[in-house]
Amino acid sequence: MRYGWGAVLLVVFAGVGTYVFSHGLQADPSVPGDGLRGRLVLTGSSTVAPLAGEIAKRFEQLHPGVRVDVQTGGSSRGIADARRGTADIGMASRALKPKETDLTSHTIALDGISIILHSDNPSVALTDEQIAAIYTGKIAKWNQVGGPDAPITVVNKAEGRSTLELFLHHFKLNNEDIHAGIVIGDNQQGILTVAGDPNAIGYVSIGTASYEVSRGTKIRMMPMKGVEPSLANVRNGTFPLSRPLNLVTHGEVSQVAAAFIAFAQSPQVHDLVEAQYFVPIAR
Amino acid sequence: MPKGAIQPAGSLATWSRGRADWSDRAVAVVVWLTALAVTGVFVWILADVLRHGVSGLSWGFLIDGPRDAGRAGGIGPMIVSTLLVLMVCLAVSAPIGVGTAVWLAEFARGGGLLGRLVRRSLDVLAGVPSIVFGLFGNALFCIYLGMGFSILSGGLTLSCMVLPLLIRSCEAGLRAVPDEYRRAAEALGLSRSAVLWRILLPAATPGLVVGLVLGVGRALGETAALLFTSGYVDRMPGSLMDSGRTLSVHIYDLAMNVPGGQSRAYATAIVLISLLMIVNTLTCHLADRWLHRRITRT
Amino acid sequence: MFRSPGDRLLLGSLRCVSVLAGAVVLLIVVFLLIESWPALRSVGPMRFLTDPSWHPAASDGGGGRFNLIPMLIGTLASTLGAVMLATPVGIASALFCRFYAPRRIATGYRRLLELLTGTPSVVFGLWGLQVLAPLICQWRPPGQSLLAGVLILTMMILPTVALLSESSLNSVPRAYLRGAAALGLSRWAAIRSVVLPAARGGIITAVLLATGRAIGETMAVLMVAGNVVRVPQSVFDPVRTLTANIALELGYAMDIHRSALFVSGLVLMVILTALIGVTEWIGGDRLDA
Amino acid sequence: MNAQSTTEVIRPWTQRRPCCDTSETCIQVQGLSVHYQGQQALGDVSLSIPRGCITAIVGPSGCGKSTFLNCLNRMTDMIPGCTVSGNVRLMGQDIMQNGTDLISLRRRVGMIFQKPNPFPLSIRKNLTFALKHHGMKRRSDRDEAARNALCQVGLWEEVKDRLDAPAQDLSGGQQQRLCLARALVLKPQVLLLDEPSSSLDPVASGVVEDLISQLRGEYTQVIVTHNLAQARRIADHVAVFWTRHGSGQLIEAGPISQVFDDPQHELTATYISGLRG
Repeated sequence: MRYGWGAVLLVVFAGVGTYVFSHGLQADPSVPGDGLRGRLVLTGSSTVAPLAGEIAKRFEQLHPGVRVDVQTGGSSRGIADARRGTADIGMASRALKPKETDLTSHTIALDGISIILHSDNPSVALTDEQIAAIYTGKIAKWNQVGGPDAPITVVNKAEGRSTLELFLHHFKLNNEDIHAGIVIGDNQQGILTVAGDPNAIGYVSIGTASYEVSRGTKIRMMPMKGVEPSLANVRNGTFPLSRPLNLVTHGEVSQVAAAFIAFAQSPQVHDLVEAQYFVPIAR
Repeated sequence: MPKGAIQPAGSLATWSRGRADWSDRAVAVVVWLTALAVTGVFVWILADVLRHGVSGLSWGFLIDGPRDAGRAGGIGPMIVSTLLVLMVCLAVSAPIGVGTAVWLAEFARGGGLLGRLVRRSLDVLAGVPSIVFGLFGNALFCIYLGMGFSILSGGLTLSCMVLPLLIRSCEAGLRAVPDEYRRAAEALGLSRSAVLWRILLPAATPGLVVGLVLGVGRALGETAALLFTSGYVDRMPGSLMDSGRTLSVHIYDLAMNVPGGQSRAYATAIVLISLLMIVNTLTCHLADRWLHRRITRT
Repeated sequence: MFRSPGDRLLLGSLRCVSVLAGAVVLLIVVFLLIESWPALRSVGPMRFLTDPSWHPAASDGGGGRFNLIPMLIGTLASTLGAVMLATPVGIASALFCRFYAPRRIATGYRRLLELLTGTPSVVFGLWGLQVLAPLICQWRPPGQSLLAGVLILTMMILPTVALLSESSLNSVPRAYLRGAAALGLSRWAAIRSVVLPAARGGIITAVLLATGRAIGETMAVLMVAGNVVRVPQSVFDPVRTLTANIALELGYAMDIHRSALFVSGLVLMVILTALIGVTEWIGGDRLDA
Repeated sequence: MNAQSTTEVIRPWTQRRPCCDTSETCIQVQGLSVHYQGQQALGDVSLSIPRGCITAIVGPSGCGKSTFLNCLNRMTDMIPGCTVSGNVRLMGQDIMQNGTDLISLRRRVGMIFQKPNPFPLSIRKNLTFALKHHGMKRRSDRDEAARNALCQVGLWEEVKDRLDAPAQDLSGGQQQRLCLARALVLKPQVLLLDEPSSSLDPVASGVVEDLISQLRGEYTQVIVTHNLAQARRIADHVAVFWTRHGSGQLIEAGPISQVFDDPQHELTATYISGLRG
């Protein structure tokens, strides 16, 4: 019976724990503070999510009565959730489209998209036309653009990512025409993929890429139209492929949500924005 | 006892000494080389995980919350979320699993349409890919039942996933109880409930425990089903309705979405593998004990 | 048979619980059907097989395109490859543990395999992405490929094949071994002629169970297989499996796209049920856990 | 059961059998001791087994009879933790040496177990596959050898129409005779029989016993039995084992008539008179 009691205890423990946790440990309503109370749900872009998570943590510290849940997904999901009301605030790593006028966007940071190569790749710079040709398969070897005699591995993003949309929009491409060699989900997978393949070309968030470059990962960011992809150039607006990171709301905004958005746009979070290698907005 | 001195189980490496025919030699070489290669590859993987991750391990890593999107700080909330998800999973699946096992083993033995149907559907359930559990859990618990991304949704989804494992193991335990017990109890005029509580369940608990432990092992390593049910929030959960990130989801996020997250991902993997190792050792230990008890009893 | 009302209550509640457990699978199928209904209705089942490509979110040219065939082939190819590799290696491992290794080494080897059955798939995936794929890339770019997926899957299902095969080797009666030894058969002759035929049922079940795991595996394949929706021409081409497709796009999918992903979940269920049918038809033993 | 029809009339135990050639020793055992995990199971046994004869090993349970038998074809090697010391010579050749070719040893020394253990194969394959592994290339040769062996054990008529049926479908007695045939097909010099008829019904047991009797002269047979009447019926020589000081020992050996009619050792005397054991 030794195991018997063990098993019974285990199950009882699990049951009691379940009960206690579902009832007892809600956020204490009598906390001191500025009276802000409630729960915010943020969903959307996986690029924004880590930053939003950090901002949320600091916001919770300032307002103990508020809980902020950050879920990832994608920009389009964030926008749809905000519109449906599933989320209080959506996150989108792109500007709103013309047909999304029912929503309001609140930019919290800027980011750019950089073309990245393996650090051993000698190709210096490619024109927009060459990049478009590479992505559509018209250029299949590096020696056609002055590199070594090796096939090009085109790294593309999976459907639904706003990074993909922005990239396509900038190069005036159609996703169906892209001749991808590898399709990736998130930024970091793209970095690891390019770092592992000397013949790869990919595109990721500048923030992500500069962080990895600073840590010695074997990737290199490629200038576009002669502009070096750097946070400084994103900040001063000279880098052509940049985008805002937005919080998106629909209709009337609750007091808590408004406070959170104001906080996220305030200089109080600039250190967090920079720690994630994004560009804080000047206000 | 010379006469019964037959080894129970183990290697037969001592089959034959002396000259063996060439095919036996050749096969021995192939088998040894295969085993060496497999060991080599697996040790390579484990060594890589250790090499990248061990520097990140510390006491603070186990209890602190993550900072800087997981690049700094620890995994305390993830451990708590993982344990909470497990708790919900066990609290739901254990009673259902045991009940079903008892019914299948004691009341629906001969078959019967219902028994056959239940058994067949459990077989299918055992093979359902975890991502499909994710789809299902997302649709049923998160959206239809309105639980949202929460530890509750994750735990319920996992409990569906480990149910077949639990039922099979517990049923095997019940079947190992000798029929004499049942007949003797019947002859004493005991009710079926009394037989169940007093005799069958105690005898079958080791099987149940093995099933529980195996289920925990499977649940701990699960990523795909939890990504869409228990969510992504890396804060210390305050209640079961909160979203909570489990260890395996954390590893996935660090590896795929956080720049510079790899070493932390590996460190988290070490924690998770150690947890699983403890669970595995426990399983082996219990299974041995159980086997031993069965042998000494019959 | 049931004397007391307590007994009737017990039986009644047990039956309810069992029906609940059995109904989970039904519930899964129902939900998959409900969620995939919009796509099945507006797109029609045939277009999942005949469309020119998989571009579910395309907005121009008459909406999305929903061809699942390349991913179906990707799933089948990676599974088949992994099973074809893992079966001989797994059986050799089982033989090693049972017949060739000294007892201590056999125990150690078994522990290693058990450890690996419990290792989360993301760990395999991360290792494959950082170590294996670049290695293959040096040989034949792009590295992330069907081959990488097959190799990672092989490592993941190998412990299953090996451990379950070993347990079925263990259940071969020792009398057969003694009989074979007494006839002066060498170890290999006894294994080939007596042990393997006697353990065949268990080994087949082990392989089929491993096949199920390989089909269902998601994260590791997503991380190493390249995920391009195209029918692979060689093992060095990237593939996307059905499971990877769901994991990759579900978080970003809306409306018909999301519904189409549930259709691929449904397709997976059909494959799995067929596999279980085959298992029962071949008549392998029911394996516990 | 059709076993009865195929055998000769069961002979009464009083009927004497043709004498075997006792002048030549087939197996010479000298100072044989066996330990299991350091625990002595068999202590210092010396015995010579005459060629062509049937030697019965008798004694109470646990006295090391089977252990002794297992030493004679080194089946003890398959038991981990089992160490054997001493000297066993088969036709003058020391089989306990390290370099002994076990495979050819076991071809020369066949073994029948207490419970029939046909392989889960067809009847034909049970008989032929060992031949195949031992290098008999032609299928027709193997079938011929199988047929001969089946005739030798009186099974041919019973199974000739279903050689490809699973061996496990046969009755217990038939299975045991199949196992005997499986050993005979390799043309061994020695047959070791470990209580070959104790798990069979009386009729089948009689059939097997008769078979053993008939093989006298052709093969050197060593049979372990609990059944003293059986030993008396078929054996030419008998060796009595007993447990003393926690391990099995040989207390008396000799021609059957001598041991049974005029036992030298008092334990033998009481054992044989049925008072103990």
